[in-house]
Amino acid sequence: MRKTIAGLILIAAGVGLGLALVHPKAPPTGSMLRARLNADIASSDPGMKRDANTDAVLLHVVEGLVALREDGSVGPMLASGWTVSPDGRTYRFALRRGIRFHNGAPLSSADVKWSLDRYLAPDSHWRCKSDLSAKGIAAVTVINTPDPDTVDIVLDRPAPLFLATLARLDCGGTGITHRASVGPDGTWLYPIGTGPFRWGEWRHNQYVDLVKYDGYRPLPGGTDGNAGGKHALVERVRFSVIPDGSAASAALLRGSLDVLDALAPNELGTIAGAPGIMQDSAMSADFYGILLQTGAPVLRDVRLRRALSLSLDVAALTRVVTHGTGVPDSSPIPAANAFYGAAERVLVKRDLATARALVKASGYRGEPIELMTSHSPPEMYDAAILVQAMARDAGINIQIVSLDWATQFARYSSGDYQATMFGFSARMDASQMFGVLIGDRATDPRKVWNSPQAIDLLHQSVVTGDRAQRQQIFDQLDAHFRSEVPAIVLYNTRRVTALRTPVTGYRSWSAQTQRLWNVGLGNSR
Amino acid sequence: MKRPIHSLLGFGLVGALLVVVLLGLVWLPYDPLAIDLDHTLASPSLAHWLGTDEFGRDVASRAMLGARISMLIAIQTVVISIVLGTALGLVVGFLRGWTERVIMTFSDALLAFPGILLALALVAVMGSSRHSIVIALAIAYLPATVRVVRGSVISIREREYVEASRVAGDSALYTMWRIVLPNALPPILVLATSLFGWVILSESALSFLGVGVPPPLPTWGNMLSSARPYMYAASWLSIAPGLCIVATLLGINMLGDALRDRLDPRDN
Amino acid sequence: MISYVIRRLLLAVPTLIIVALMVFFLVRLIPGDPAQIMLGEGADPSAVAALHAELGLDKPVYVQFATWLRHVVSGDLGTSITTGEPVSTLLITRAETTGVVVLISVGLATLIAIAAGTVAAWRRGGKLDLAVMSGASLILAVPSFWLGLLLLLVFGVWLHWLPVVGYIPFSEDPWSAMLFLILPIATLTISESGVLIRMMRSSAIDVLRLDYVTHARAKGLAERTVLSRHVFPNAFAPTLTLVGLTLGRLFGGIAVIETVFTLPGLGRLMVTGVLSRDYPVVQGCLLFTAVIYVVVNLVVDLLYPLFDPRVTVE
Amino acid sequence: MSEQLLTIDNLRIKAGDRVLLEGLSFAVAAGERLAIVGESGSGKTLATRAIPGLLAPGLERVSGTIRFEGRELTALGERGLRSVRGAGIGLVFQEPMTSLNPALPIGVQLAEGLKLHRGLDDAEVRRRSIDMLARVQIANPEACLSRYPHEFSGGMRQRIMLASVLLLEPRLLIADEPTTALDTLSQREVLQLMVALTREMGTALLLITHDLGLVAEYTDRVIVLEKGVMVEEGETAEVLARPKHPYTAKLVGSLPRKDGDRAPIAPDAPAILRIEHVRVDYPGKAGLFRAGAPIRVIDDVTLDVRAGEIVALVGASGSGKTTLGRAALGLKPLAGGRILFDGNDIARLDRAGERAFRRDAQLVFQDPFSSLPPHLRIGEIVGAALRHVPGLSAAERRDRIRATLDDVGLAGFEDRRPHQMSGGQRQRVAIARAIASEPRLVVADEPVSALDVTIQLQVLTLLQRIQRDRGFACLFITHDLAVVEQIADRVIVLEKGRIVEQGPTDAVFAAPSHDYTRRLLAASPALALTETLAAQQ
Repeated sequence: MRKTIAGLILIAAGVGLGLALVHPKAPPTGSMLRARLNADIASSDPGMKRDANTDAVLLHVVEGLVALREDGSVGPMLASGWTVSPDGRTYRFALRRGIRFHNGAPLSSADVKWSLDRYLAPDSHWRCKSDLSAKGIAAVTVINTPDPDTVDIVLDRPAPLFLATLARLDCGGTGITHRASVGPDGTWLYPIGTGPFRWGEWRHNQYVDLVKYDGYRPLPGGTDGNAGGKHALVERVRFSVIPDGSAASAALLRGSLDVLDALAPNELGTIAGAPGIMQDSAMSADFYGILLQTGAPVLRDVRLRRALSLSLDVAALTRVVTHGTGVPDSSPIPAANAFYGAAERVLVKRDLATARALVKASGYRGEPIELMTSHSPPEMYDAAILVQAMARDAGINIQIVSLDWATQFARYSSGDYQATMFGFSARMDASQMFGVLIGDRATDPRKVWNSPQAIDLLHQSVVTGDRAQRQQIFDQLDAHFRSEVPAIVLYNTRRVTALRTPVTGYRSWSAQTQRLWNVGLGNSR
Repeated sequence: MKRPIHSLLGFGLVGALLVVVLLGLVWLPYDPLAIDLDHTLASPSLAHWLGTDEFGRDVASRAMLGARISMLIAIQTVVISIVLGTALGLVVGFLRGWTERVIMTFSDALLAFPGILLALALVAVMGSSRHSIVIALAIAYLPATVRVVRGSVISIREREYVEASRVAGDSALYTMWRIVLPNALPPILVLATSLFGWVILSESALSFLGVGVPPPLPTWGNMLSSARPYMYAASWLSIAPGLCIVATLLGINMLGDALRDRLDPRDN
Repeated sequence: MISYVIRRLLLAVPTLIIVALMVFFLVRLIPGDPAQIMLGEGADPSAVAALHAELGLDKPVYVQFATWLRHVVSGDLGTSITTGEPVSTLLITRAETTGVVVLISVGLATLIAIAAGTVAAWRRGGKLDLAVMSGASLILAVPSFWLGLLLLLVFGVWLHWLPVVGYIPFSEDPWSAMLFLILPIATLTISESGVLIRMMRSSAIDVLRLDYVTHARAKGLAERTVLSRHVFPNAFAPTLTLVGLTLGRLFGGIAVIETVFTLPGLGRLMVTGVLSRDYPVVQGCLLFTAVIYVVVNLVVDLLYPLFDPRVTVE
Repeated sequence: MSEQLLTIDNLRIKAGDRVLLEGLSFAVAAGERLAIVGESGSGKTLATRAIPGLLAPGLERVSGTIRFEGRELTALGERGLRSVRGAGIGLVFQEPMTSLNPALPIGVQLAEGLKLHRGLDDAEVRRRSIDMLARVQIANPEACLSRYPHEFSGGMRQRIMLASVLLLEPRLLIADEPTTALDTLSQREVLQLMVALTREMGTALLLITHDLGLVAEYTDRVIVLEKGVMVEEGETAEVLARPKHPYTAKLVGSLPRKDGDRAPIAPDAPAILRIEHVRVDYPGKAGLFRAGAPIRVIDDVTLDVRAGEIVALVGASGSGKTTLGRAALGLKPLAGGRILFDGNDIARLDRAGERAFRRDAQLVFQDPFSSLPPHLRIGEIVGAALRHVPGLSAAERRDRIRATLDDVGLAGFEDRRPHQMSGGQRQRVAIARAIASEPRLVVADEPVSALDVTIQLQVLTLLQRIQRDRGFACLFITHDLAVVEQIADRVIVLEKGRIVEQGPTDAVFAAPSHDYTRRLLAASPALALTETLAAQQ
């Protein structure tokens, strides 16, 4: 019996060791650029099951008819150009010639229609399906393919934001994929697109590898948003999943990473000045701030909301929590946005005297105000601590409710809070930035600002194509926002990317996404 | 064996800790919650012995206040866990039978639950606050306490003086309370000291995973976890609370050893 | 013996069912909605509802439980809500990482504990004993993740000896994998050896008092033979139990270490599962670790007679 | 007598500042059998450990020389000592349960010494091992080699131990209380084997014991130790018959003696305790879905204990006598039969009846160290049963406690705690606790077997006096027939859970009818010695 057990253990150990020795090592070939993701991608299906990481990775593989330019405008991608019918409802796209999918199949209008139909199908989870529906900016009524190089898309009403929507990152750039991306039973396999890199290997929670697509036909010019000329300068790109910020910085310092995008501000100290490390950065078109429930007890009083706003030294707060990278901002329109004008530029200054007076006038007696926050991102946590300390000076008693992100998000989504720290990622259009705040709370509890005037102004901004007119609308909205204080905007972030010195050609972008085309490794390892 | 050096060191460390906690009740170098955005991440100096943190708060003051809060959490958790665990362990170990089977099945199930994950989930359910951390950790450590108490009760139950109590006509409750419990106490006391250390470690691990005591109150655990990003740039931030934890645990464990040596009948 | 194994496994069924029940309801008690989290900040409410229906989250909880249990019994642990991978695949790949780290660490820690503990007991009260016990006490006082960070700082960042991040599956290339695993294994080995050393020392002290040790010496045996043949096997049995408990605990519990070293292990899978409310993953993980816990304890009990023939498994 | 094999001169051993052994000197000739006698704490074990240099850490030999076969052992290094250990001097310990390594098969443990000292090959080692096991009368010695110690009983293990030591053919065998932990029957067998084998091999025997019976029967010469000092030395027969030192006299006088003047119990005295067809089972090993087959420990026992009577319940270990005693007090569930106390079935008592029963029936335990709760004061311990006496005021209770303690010779001990007292004092406390509530029945479970001989006599005498004064009935459980002869009116012999013989003590001792009783009587060295001494006087 004893012998048997001992024997079994020995055998098991032997088999284990044997198995361990059998597998040979497969060395990677060619030059590899190593970048970091702070979480694994959600899927390989563009715009379907997604998050920012997913968008960033997949936009190396797939391309849409149009794409966002560096400045937030829309430029051609798979379409060489387009025309809009006089009624503003029909868009005609001319496809570029000679483009082939990664599997060698030529791109035709039928592929475009197949992809769009798939996005708009009833059972699709496409992120932008609701935008392109009757409830959204306009519904797609029909897609025609008069010839292999032409696509007509007909809408139910004119929509100035139609192209911008197609180009949106969170829509997956409305990337066009070959039908072989889907298996015979309709399940998604992997993306066969037209981008400068083709799909390599996805090791869940470890890495996503993309491989240079030799048959890529670049547009003329250099890096320009998701548009412009794209060249794969390395054989392979590896996005490693490294959730922990400190671990990622350590990896960069150690030389196990080449590109560390979205460096957490509190990691800057670690990276700054380290030998062999450079930085590149761009303002993000996002904003971070405090959402206030205008219907909640205590905060119902606009005087208290104003007092809170006036108690904050936004500039100092921004400097500390973003470690000098962020830009203090008081308007929902981010500094990187084209509509960030003179009115939006004005910062709310700390004014403790007025704040105290307002507090007194509101009859507030130190009732605790719960401020929800989480560690996602870490700066929000720090900002909450500073808001608490600064508001204390004005006699406002804030209690921090620290939650995990999922709980905070659930409570945000159901409007179950008094005040919450919150950030909105980059949306390239100013209407979208206001749109995250404005709406009817009764039907969408996520919205904090249900002023009819604001709702009306927001609607006008969407149906108007004229730039000057829109600027005027946004200035009005901004003024209204500052007097009502349904939220307090604190800052826009700067997206800092740390790079190892061999890396060339990297450009940060306000759209908050890393782009590894046109990026090379100076001296090949 | 007596290790006089160890127990002396234990008393010294725990004594020093108590002095710090008591001193912190009446005096702290700075307001540990006051931010000073002009002096963030200052390295240790005469003005700030242990430097300042990312909001310019005085690390020494925070470590002193943190000592109090960490202690409080540890004491509350240990008391709850030991009291509940002792009650359950006593009943289960003394009565045996189906009560034991039911309670031990639950206890085993809890034991099979990774402790830190259980605490994480419980804190997520209850919301992050000092009380939920205490409750979550107390529950996470309950099965271990029940096991230890039960084991000790079962061995005591077989002693002849317990039978003598029955012969004298005592009720089961009386025997449990007056005869078994006092003799089961030594291992429970030793467990309590170990538990104290584990709780401090677990609290810091929970903070590390992002569900510690909410700000602005400092604990050594959340100081350590918020210092993590500055590990390379401002190492004093992680070293101060880290050393506090190490020194406290060292002291407590050595006291526990001294206690164990004293209570160990073999050495008397 | 086989009937014993079967009996033990059957006896574990109630425990496992309780674990399953607890975890199932516990994760659903946590506020937060997996569908919402997945679809992100600006998602359309109708899309959230559709996803709910697709995931079966719109049904009453007891129906969900029954469905899940039925699938589990037929060997299907479901698919992850966030990644869409089968939970069983996730578990196997992640368990490999954790398993390698935990098994090697605990193995090393046990070897260290046997040597250091026996020698300390043998030289009880001497300088060597004092040194060993001081070391063990210090180890017990250091938070493991802090130790990990310090090691990372020293060996990864300052000395550049070892990679700081990254991972190669053990089954793919064990030698390269080891390079990434050295630091986590070192951290875990050190922090787990403290308790084991103390345990080994105290049971070796107990054994050294016993007559058969004196008897062995009275036969004229050398001290080395006395320690290795007469003290070690008997002193090791209680330590073995502790090793079993440690293994069971660590399989689900090295989330913190995995976070420090960014290892794709079970612990991190569970923590991210809880944080993203990925119900099937959390349920699968906990059931898995509970099964491991039961099995490890069973294996320890089966091994026990090797060291203490008085114990029989029947 | 030939040249001296071992000569010890002026051996002193200290533990810290405490002197444990003071100037011990003696010699052992080759082939001689010498006994060292003393009570616990006399230093007799220390002396034997000091000879092969195996003192426990913390103990120190301050002075003295130990010569063995002409070599000075204290001058040998560790290496030199190792060559003497085992090969020259063999050691057998008291506790067979811990003296063999439980993790190694018997064969390995036997072979170790042979390989080390004799350098024999495996086949020869095996042959000799089997041969030696056969000589110590182990059945199937070949199979024994691959078995583990736990598979053997205490007596068997002690034989294996003996085999393992004698295998090396040492010139001196030191046996430290080798049979104290064994029951009467195996005690005799092991000792006889030991004497026979040493005589055959010409090995000298140093027997350490507290049992004068063994000394008388098996040794030539005796040394008496009292608290680390040798008080007497001489030929065994001479020392026992005419002790010179008062301590030796006290030891000899402590042997149980028949008490002639016990008043006979009236034949019509009422039965206070009646055990009828009682059966007690222990649960067997459980299967998967069924409880295991129970093991019967008491099988259909019927007996009476009459008021004022002392009934001895005798049997070897494992005979079930302790279980029966517990069952009589309602402490073990019965598998059959019933127990009547005062004519009432104790399983069917109401609350008040239960309380009265607990007051009227008490128990004295064997081990005074584990039977007193260590955290309570003596007063509280003695007063435990009094808490349940109705209508007793606190003052009355204190008085009763004081009076009871007076009665057992512990006046003024109320506030002490058990650990501050000696074993004999503790056993007096245990007796006080049992009699405080003025019970009508006391079950005494081996009440003196854990005590030193001189204390045994005191406690036994005390118990006897109190019983006579208070007149309670007593069920006296023991394995020691000398004690039975001293105090019991009636004796009941139990073997494997069944009564094999019962009757008046004199009658049973004079003419045992059952074979088991006869073997018990024959194996009792103390009884033999008592009779020898009585005959000499």
